[in-house]
Amino acid sequence: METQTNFSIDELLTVTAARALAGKNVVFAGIGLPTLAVSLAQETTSPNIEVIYESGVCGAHPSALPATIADSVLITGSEAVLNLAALFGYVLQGERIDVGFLGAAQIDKFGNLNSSVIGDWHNPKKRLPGSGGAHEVLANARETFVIMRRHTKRSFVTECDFITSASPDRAIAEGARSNAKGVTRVFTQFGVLARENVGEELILTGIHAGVDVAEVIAETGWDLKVSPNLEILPVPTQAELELLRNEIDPNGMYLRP
Amino acid sequence: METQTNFSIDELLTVTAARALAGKNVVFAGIGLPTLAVSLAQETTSPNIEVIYESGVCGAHPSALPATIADSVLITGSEAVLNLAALFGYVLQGERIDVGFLGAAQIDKFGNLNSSVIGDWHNPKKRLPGSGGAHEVLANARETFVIMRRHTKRSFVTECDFITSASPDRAIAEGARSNAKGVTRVFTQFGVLARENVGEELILTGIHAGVDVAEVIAETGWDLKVSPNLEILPVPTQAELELLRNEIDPNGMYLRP
Amino acid sequence: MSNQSESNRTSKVMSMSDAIAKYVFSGATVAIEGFTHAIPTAAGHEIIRQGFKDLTLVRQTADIVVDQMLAGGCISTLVSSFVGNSSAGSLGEIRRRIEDSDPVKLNFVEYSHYGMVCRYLAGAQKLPFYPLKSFFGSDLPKINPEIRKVTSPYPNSDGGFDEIYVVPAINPDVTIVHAQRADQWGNIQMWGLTGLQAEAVFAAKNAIVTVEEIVSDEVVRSDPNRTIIPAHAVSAVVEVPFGAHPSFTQGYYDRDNAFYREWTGISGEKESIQNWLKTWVYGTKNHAEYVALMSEETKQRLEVGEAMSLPINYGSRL
Amino acid sequence: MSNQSESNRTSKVMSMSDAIAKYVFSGATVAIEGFTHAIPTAAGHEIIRQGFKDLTLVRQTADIVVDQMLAGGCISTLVSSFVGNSSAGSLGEIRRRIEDSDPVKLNFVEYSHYGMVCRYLAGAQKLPFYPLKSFFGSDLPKINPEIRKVTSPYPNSDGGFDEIYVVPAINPDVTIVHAQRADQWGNIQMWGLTGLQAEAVFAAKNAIVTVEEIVSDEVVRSDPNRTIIPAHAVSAVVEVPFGAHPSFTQGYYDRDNAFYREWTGISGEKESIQNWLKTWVYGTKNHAEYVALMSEETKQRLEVGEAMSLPINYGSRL
Repeated sequence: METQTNFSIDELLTVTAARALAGKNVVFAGIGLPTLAVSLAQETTSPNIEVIYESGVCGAHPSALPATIADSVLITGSEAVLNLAALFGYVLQGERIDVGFLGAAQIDKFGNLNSSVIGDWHNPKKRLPGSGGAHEVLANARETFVIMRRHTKRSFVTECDFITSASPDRAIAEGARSNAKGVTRVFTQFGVLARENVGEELILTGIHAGVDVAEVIAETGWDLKVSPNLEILPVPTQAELELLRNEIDPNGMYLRP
Repeated sequence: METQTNFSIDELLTVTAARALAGKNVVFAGIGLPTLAVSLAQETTSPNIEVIYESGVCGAHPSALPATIADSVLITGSEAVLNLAALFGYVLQGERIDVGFLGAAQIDKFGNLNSSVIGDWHNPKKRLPGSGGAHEVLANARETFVIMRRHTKRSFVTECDFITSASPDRAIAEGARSNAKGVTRVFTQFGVLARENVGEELILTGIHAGVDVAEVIAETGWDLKVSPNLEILPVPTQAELELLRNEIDPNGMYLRP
Repeated sequence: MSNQSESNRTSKVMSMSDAIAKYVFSGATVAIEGFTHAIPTAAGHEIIRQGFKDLTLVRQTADIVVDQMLAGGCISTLVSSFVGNSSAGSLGEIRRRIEDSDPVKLNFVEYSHYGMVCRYLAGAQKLPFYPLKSFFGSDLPKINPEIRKVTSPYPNSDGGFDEIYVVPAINPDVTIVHAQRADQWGNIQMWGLTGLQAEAVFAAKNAIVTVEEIVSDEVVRSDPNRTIIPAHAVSAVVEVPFGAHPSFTQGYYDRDNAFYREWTGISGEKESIQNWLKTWVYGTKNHAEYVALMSEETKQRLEVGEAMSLPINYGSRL
Repeated sequence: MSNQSESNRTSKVMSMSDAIAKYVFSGATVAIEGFTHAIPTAAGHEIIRQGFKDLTLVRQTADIVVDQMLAGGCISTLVSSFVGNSSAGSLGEIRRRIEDSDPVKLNFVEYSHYGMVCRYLAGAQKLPFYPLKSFFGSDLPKINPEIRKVTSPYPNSDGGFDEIYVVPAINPDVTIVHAQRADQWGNIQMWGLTGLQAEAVFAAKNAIVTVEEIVSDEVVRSDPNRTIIPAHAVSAVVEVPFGAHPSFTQGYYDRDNAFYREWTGISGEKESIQNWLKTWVYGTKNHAEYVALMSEETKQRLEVGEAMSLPINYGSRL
C-alpha cells in the first residue's frame, strides 16, 4: 500500500484497535499490540479504561513496556493485584470485562478459536500452548477483539482443528447461559472483520487503504462475506503516531518497521 | 467444695480445659474461658498451638485480653489475618482444625447443639443469635470441646428445641462424608463429660473434688451414664493459677471470683 | 510508557446522601457487610434518614445497625447467620420483631456463617449455586428451603456418588461496606479483618464503599496488594470519618464496647430506641453531625496506638 | 497477655535436600505453582537431583522447569492449562514427548486456566468438585473426561434447571511454591503476583515453601495481612535465595528473559538439554552452587530498583 511509507502495519493495527476501544471501561489486554492499543486509547478516546492482565494486575501503570503479562513492571505502581481465584472468578466469570483481547492459531467464521494443537489432539502435528485463560476470556468478556497480524487461509479456517475457546454461539447451543457476544472484531493487516451479535458471521467491514478485497477473500478459509457498507479505514493521525512512537513504544519493542 | 477456698470455678474449668489441649496444634478458640485455656496450654503443655479465631486471625498474640473474637488487639501483632472465604473454606472446611471450642444454649447426649431458638423456630419463646460459625466448627473440626459454666437440665437436654449444629453422628446418617468426631469433651462446674468417637454418648468421666455424682445426674436431662473409671479431676497447680492470675488474666476480666 | 490522562478520568467520589439516594431504593436487596470490624453504620443511618422501606437486608452478622434500621422501619426481610449483640447483651428490636411480631413479624432467612459466605461467593462468580460441606444433620435446611443438594458426578472412595448441600447465589442491588481508605477512582484498601467485603461487593449490581479517608494515587499505588477491591467493582466512594462507629476501624479508632453494652438497654423498649434515633439519626443531617454529638471522652476512649507495618519493596528491573 | 513460649515452639525450617527427600516420592502427585512470578525452580532441580520418577506433575503454566523435569525423567503425567515458553519461543522436551512420543508419550491432561484454579479451590475446601461457567462448546471436555456436569437445583429465569460444568478436586501429595519471605514457623508472606499459591498449598497433604529469606517474627507480625499462607498449612520452609530463577521474585530480582529466549535453543535438541542439566543441575550439589555458576553480568542484569510500600497502622486501643 502507498501508505506504507508513512506508517507500519503494526502502527496501523494498533491505531485501528485503539479507536475501537472508544467508550470502553474495563479492558483485558494481552502483551504486545493490545497493550499498545489500550495505552493509546487511554491517552486519546478512553481515559477511563482500567486495564487488566490475566496475571491479576488491575489498573497497571508500567514504567516500561511489559515483556509478559506478568512482568514486574506491571506490578510496580499498579492500582491493584488480585490472586487468580479473584481475577478469573470475580472479574472474568463475574462479567466485569467490557473487552478482552485474544490471539489464536486458528479462527473460524463464528469466532471459535484454537490455541491447542495443529492436527489431531491425540497425535498433533504441532502442540501449541493451549487455552491459558483464553477460553475464559472468550466465554465471559462482554466482547472479544482478536488481533491477527497474518491474515491467511492457514489461520482463518472453515473448521478449527480443535476448539479450545468456544464462541458463545456454540456454548449457548450446548446449554450455557452467556451474556458474552464472543469475537466482535478481528484486526488484520488487511482491515477489520466484524460481527455485532451472537449467531452472526464475521464479515469484512473495513479495509486499509490500498487493500484488494479479492485478496482478503482469497486469504480467508471460509466464504468471507463483504459488508455492503465496506469502509476504507481512516489512516492514523500524526498525533496518534507521535504518541505511539515517542511515548508508548519509543524503543520499537513491539512496533516493528 | 472445700477446694473452693483455693481457686474459683472459672479457674478450675480453664485449667481442666487447658490440660485437655496437650499435644494439640491448631485450636479454634472462642472468647472468654477458651481463650484463657489456650493461652495457658501454650505456656505449659502445648507451645506449638496456633490459635485461630472465626474472624480470620491466625496465630494471635494479643497485648490484652480480647473482648470479642474480632477485637483489634487480636489483629495487632498476629501472624496472619485471612478473609472469611479462606478461614471457613480452607481452614475449617479444609479440616485444618484439631480442636474447636464452642458453647451452646442446649446440648444433647450425642453433642448436637442448639444456639438458634428456645421453643419453636417459627414462633420462638426466645430468639438466640443462631449458628454464627458454630455449625461449621462442629462439622469440620477434628474434635470439639464445649464449655458450659452452668450444668443444668435446661441446657443438658434429651432433645434440643432446634439443632443448629449437628453432631457428625446425625450428619453421617444423612449421607455426609465427615472426619469430625463432634463433641468429645464438655467442661462444666461439675466435671467433664466425654466421648471418644462418633456414635458414642457423652458420659461422665471426671468430677471435680467434692462433687456429688447424683447431683450431676439429676442436673442432666438425659440418662447420664457414669464411666466405670470415673476420676476425680486433679486440682490446678500453683504454677497454673499464677500464670492465669498474674499473666493471662491479671485484671480478672473473665476469671470471676 | 503509560500516562493515562488522569485529568479526564472520572472520579467516583460522592456525598453519602447522593450515593444512598442514587443506589438504594425501597424494596431493594441491600447487603451491608463488615464482620465486627468496619461496619458501615453511617450508611445505614443515611438509609434510615432517607426513609427507604421494605428492604431485604443481607448481613452475615446482624447487629446494632440492623436493630436500628428495623426500628427505622426500613427492613421487611433479613438474611443472616447471626442475630446478636456480640458478647454485650441483646438486640431489642430484632427480638420484638421475631418473638412478638411487634409491630409485625420479620421475615427472617437463617443461614450459618459459611452459608452466607458461600452465597456471596456464588454471587461474585455469577454461579447459580455454591457447594459446601455444611448442613448435614442440621435443622437449618428444614426451615430454609433455599438450602438444597446436588449430587457429585465423581465417585467417592466406595464408588458411590455423594450428595452435597449448596446455597443459591445472592446478587444484591447494592452492597455497602466500609474500609480504611480508597483513591478517588474506587480502589479500596483495607487491612486487619477483611471479612467477606470483596465477595459482597463483586456479587452486587452496584457497590458503595465508605472510607475513613480518600488518599492520593501515590499512596494506593505504593502497595497494590493492599487493594482488596479494584476500582471497576465500585460505583461510589464516600469519605466518612468515624463511619463505622460503634464498630472499629483498625488503626483509626477502636470498638465502642461501652455503647454495645448500652444498646441492650436502649433497644429494650420501643420508646427508648425511637428516642435514640430521634437524637442520633433523625436529629442529625449527616454523619459529621453524628460525630459532633459524640463526647470528647468517647473519642479519647476510642483512640488507638501506633503499630506501623514495615515497608516492602515492589521494585522492578532498572 | 499471651507469651507463647517461642523457646519450645517447633521451627519448620529445613534444608532443600531434606525437605524434598521427606515429602516427595516416586509416583507422587506433585504441584509446583507460581504464575510466571516466583516459580520454585530450585525445588524442581532438587527433585531432578534426587531422581524421583513417575510423578504426576500439576502445574497451571507448564514452562521451563517442567521441560527440565521431563528431561530429567521425573514426570509421567502432566496436568496443565498452558504448555509454553511465554512469549520467548518453545519447550523442546514437552513437544518431543507430545508430538513425537520421544522417548515415550507424555500423559497430558489439558484444562483451561480457570479449570486449574477451580481444581485447587475444590481441593483446598475439601469439596468433591467445583463449578465454573467454562467449557460449554469447547472441545476440552471431549479430550478430558474429568470435566463433567451437574444440574443446578435452582430454577433459572425461564423456570428451567441449568446444567453447569464442574472439575474434580486436586489434593497433591505435596505442593511446592516460592515466596519472598517467611518466619521460621511457616507463615508465608508474599506480594506482587500471588497467583493460586495459597489454594495449591491448602489443597495439599504437605507443602514445601521456598523463600528468598527467613525473617524475624517482628517483621512478619508487623503486617499480618501480608501473610498469604498461615503456618499451620505449611510442612517445611526452605531459605533459597534466587530460588525462582529464571523467573522473578518481585522486589528481589527480575525475570531472566534472555534465558527464556535461550531455552528454545537449549531444549531444541535432546543432547543440548542433557548437557544443560549436567552443568546446572547434576553438576551442582545445591542451588547455592547453581547461583555461583551464574555470571555477575546476569546477576547485575536482574537487579531491581526500590519501590517501597508506605507503612499502614495496625494499632489497637491504648
